[in-house]
Amino acid sequence: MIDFELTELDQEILAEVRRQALICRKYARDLDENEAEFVPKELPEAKDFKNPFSLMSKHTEHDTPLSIMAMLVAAGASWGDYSVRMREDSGGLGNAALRASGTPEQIERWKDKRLAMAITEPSCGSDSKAIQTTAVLDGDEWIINGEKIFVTTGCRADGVVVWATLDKSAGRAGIKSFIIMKGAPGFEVTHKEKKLGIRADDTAAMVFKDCRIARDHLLGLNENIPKQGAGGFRAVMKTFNNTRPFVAAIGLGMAQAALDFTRDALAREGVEVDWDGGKHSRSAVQQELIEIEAEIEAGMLDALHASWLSGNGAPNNLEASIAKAKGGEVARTATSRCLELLGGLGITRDHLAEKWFRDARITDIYEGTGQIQRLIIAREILGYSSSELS
Amino acid sequence: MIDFELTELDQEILAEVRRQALICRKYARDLDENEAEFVPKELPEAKDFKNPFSLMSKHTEHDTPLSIMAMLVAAGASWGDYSVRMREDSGGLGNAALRASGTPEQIERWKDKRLAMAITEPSCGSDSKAIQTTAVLDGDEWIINGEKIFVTTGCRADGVVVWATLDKSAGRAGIKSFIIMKGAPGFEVTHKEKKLGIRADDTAAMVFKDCRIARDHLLGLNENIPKQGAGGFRAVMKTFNNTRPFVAAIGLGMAQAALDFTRDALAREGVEVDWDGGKHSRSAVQQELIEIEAEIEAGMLDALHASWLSGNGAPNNLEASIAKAKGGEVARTATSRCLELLGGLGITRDHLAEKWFRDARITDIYEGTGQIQRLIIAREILGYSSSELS
Amino acid sequence: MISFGPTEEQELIRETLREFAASELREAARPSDEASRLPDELLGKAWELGLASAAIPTEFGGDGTQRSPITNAIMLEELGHGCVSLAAAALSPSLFIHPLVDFGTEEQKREYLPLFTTSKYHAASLAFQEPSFTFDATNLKTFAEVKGDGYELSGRKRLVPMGDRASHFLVLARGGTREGLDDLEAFIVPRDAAGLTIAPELEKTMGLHSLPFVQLELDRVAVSAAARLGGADGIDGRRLLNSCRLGSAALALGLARAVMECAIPYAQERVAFGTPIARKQAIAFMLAEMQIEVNSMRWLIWKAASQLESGVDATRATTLAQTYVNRETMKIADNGVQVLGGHGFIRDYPMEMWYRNARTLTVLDGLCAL
Amino acid sequence: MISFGPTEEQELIRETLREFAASELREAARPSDEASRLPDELLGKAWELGLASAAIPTEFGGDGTQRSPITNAIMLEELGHGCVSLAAAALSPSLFIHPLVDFGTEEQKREYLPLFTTSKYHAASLAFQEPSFTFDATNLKTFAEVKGDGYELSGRKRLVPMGDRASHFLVLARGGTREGLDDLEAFIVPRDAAGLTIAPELEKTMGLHSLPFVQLELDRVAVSAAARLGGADGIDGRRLLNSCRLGSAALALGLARAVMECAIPYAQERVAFGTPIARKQAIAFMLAEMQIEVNSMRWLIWKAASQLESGVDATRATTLAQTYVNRETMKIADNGVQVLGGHGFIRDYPMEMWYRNARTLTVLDGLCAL
Repeated sequence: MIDFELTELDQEILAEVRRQALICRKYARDLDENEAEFVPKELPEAKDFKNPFSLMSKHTEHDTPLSIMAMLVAAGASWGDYSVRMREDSGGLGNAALRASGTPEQIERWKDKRLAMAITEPSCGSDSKAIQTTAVLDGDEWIINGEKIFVTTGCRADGVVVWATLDKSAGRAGIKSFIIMKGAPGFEVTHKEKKLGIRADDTAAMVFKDCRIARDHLLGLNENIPKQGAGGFRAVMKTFNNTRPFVAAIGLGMAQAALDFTRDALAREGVEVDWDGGKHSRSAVQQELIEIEAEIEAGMLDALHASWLSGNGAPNNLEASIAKAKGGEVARTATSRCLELLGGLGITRDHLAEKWFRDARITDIYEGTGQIQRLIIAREILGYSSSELS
Repeated sequence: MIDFELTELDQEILAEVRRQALICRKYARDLDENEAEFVPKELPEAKDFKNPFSLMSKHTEHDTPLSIMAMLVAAGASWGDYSVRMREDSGGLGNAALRASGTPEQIERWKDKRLAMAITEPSCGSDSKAIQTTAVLDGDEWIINGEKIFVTTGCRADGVVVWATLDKSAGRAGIKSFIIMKGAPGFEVTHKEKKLGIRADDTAAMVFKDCRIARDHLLGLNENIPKQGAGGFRAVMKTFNNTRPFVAAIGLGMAQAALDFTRDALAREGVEVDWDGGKHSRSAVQQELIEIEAEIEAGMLDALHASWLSGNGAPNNLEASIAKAKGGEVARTATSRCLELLGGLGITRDHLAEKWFRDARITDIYEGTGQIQRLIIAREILGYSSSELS
Repeated sequence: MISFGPTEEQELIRETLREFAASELREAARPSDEASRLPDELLGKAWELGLASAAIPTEFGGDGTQRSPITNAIMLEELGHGCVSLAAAALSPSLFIHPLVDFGTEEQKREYLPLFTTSKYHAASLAFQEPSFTFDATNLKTFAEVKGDGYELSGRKRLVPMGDRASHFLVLARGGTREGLDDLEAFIVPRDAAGLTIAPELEKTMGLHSLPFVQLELDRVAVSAAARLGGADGIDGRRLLNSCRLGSAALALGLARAVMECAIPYAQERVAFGTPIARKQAIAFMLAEMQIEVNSMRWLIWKAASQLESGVDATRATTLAQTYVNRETMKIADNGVQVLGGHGFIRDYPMEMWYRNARTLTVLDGLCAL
Repeated sequence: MISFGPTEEQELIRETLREFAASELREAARPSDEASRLPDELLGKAWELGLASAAIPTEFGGDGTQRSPITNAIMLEELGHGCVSLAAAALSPSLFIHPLVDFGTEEQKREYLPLFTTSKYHAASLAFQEPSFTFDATNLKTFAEVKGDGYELSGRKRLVPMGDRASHFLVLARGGTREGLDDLEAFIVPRDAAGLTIAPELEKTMGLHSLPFVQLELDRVAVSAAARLGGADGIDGRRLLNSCRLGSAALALGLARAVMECAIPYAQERVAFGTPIARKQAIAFMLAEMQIEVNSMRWLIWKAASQLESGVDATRATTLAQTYVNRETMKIADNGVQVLGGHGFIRDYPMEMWYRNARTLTVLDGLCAL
């Protein structure tokens, strides 16, 4: 049955998320200024923090399913501060890759490690075919050589899932994922990026120079390079289907934070939306508040829809990209429009609004830019391959 | 010296244009409903119509140059009604092509004829390379075979300038322009299009079936196909440099008409822009009026700038496309936004606003869509050829 | 519990209406548009689908299924996908029926609902729009004045759909006793009421050509107290408006989807510069954008409809949905024309009609009720 | 007579400032941003270009050329192209000088203008912004009350540029005797005035890091009648605001052009999926859009500036220009980041700084005067 109401349990979970988010928010400014790591577990208040998902033990079939709740929890956490979310869960994208592509033994072995994901290289963005990092089998070891950039949480992670090619001539089919733990010989984190936003969140550049890892560190253990098709690449890409709506939800949480702040700030000075009125009874500012809210709502519903599909085991490649494309665009425009509404005071660091604007901007860039998402969407609706529409 | 003020003579010319425009406007609804030809010279009031350009005889170097005045006159005429302009001057695009590419004898011979321009074919849009219409020399005659669509004023014109290829394998270099007058054997106007807007303006489909014309009907008389480059094609394209800002100005005249109507209608009900106020003292509708006006102003200035360059003999390929891209977009969005402001009453045929919305939509389509213009702009600023950016 | 899953019954209704829209509405759309004529036989066929009687409880002769705004939203999307103009004509009785079901007194339901349970299309309508460019529901200029035991209605209405044949009008007016939407009242006025002048919209409309509109002039039209919808309780004006606004929005969604589903194959078939234009990013991204917004619009409408269905105040959700749908529908229709280029401008293709219909539909509230 | 042709002198000034912006401002921009520090030596170099004294008549020790808003617009575009933050710092004395030239009494000009004709940068500023999210020039909360022969100023100001070293502030306040902008008055207040508290903006701003802002608290600051700009005639508040708004707009235009000119070569060099991203329509069209809007913005600014120059009321043209420039600058900066992708987000490239500067600049009026 089509339904958009939250049950009591749903609301209880989200209330806990919000409670923690508000506490974390107190530290957000300071951590941003110092570009410092943010470990909520070490906050004085953290001893009272419950894992919101632990409340899911009370979950029944009448409550909103986990796949959707995960989006609402993500948005609720980033509503407080972007970094809260990143520090709370046990890992990053690398853990998702491990779960998606690892053998049962591999999953068991590394499940408690925080794993970053290293894909991008200095000369390639979303173009995985262009990957230059190589893996060569030498006896029972892989020798990895290459350079990776924009590795989210790469500094503090325990290890990294690295995309490398066994055979450049094989294109995507030659690309495999390797788990490389910190301390492996020849693996060095060279640089922590200074960024526009999400500054309390590390982004690493790393180098692998004749880095040696054991043969069983190949995720999935499949060393074959299929003659045709993209090989295991499709499976690897599935990782992103699940993370795309998630990333969108995180961005939308920040957009919602900016809107809530703006609405409250203006309301305190007497400017509020009259929901009864038509366009002729609205001020320019009220109209803008309505439009921003509609955008955020649309983006959030797209993210929920994509996660509802995946929760039902239905394919959602199209819908995941819709969520990411819409969410990315809303995250950047909504926060920007809020700053415009706030005027001069909004761009001071007295308030977090300017931080949310900076933080949210990454949403439309990482894990596939808005342009990449639109390509995916267009290919899906046109039935085109990536060579037919590139 | 940078200046945007109109001199007294400039104003006098534009006042005459507006006087005529207002008269023609009275007939606009009826002609649209009947999809009828519109010949202002036959209006009862036409005996008092002066050719606005005849006032240019008083023109001094202190007055706005003709290249720019032509834009303002075009916008002023279409402010009254789109069709007024088309009927007033002695011809259409074909005349511009004749002037740009004809020999002095050819120009003299056909200068008093109304000439349409036939480029598009059922299976090609702006892609001139794909032209299927052929011209074959047979003794002292050309034999033309092919089909043309979207020929503006093709029904009422005295003749047509037709693009045809001497050699399909030569690409653009093989394309030549021919003048074909009505009555030529094998030349038939097959169809008058029914359209969304500019209904009082004919758009023809035509067929040439073994159509024979004299050898001297090749514009420019150059029968060679250059081995390299696009041959005379560049020169032909220059025709469009001059018409692109002109077409933009026509569209912007309609947009201005819609805005003026909307502003007056709302002002009569007490809604007016307070130019002193900032965003917090504006209503949503006032804000929208300001934004629409800014868009139209920007588009018009782009058109004036492109024509100022051409008046100074400066290259303006980039600026002509900027004018057309911007003007086309403004024409479609500004008229649409005005209808939204007017609400339910705006979409009735009581008023011309809905007609301007329909008429203006062609601006971003004909003579190169907005997409084609952006390709031209991007190639210019990137220094790319059409094969490097297609 | 958040879910995007229609019930099996809703899936079935969607399929049925999708077929009806494709075979009947889409076929009749262009001829009706060109002739500015509404084909009566089509109204009859639509009526047989039971669109009207579905909302009417069995005790008043209807089919008695629960009135469901979500189901209606699904239906309207499909009918709008066929033709918004014909769909609005077929569904305009809902403008009278749904408010009656929602707010009518027992007597009012008994008197009027059975009109719509026969096998023949029966027209009734809502008179909402007024002759003002700054028209706003919070500020109607049609007033109901208490006169003796009844009321006297005065004012002017415009763009009343199906007013050429409606047996009754639900006239929206201000009671003059309260502020804003709280002051909104509705009166049942028969076609032959003294003081009521009905004139066709002489100049017609830019789009929705097959939907006949009329103007009403109410010159001290006297009605009894029983004509006041809801009797002493009156109506919930917000709910009534939300229902109408979401009805138009759902139609618009269908139209937007139709545009997209026409633009996609066109772009795949149309070759320019040696390749289908769909393979150019500029075009492909426009199509992707259409798909993004068609989805987004649908969820916003469903969310507001679900609030309408559960009875909570859906005003905010409706405003969000309507604002968004109006803008995005117009953008999609506009880009649809652009994808088709010259073919988007000529009447051989449906695109220019959808463009006119989109602009017309999105400035009018109240062409059908959810 | 409509013309887009700068004079030879204007061309020359443009060339000079273009070089200065490229060699000095662009170089210093990132280090100043990271350190939130304004390099004094740069202010000195900018001062030597004669930016301040150009507007001051020879009789008061200036260069005496005609004060020309159009020339200023050309200058500010070039300086903004280098760095809007440093440009605003270098030009903030214009916030004091230009109104003085435009509205000052003979005595006021004689007293204050010579401050700016020495060889050393001299700071003075305008106090306009107030601590309210709904701040609007028509509704200032700083008031000037007549007290005896003089005035008493009370209110709070924020984001006063270069306030850390300004010797004088031009304080905008309401006289309380007229409506809206007609009520706007300006007072010359020295830094050491009794009742004036100057505090740095402790929390700083998101962008324009190298531009020091302060807050002012005016607690019944007593000034003489001679401190009222324009004396008995007062000022033309619209002209003053237009001049400030166009100043910011011209800076923003320069910034937008810088973004475009960085994004173009990046897109040509950056290879993805085997081809430079500039060869993809999605990217190429973004770049084309930037060029369209950079041009459009420039003409709107020039047109408003030419009205300011000829002395007619430029309020409408300024509002159009500012509305347009604020929106399009932000869009260009936003798309600039998008073209650079991950590189648009890191501080190794200037793009993220321009993004912050664009958003900061476009919500503030009055960082320099045209």
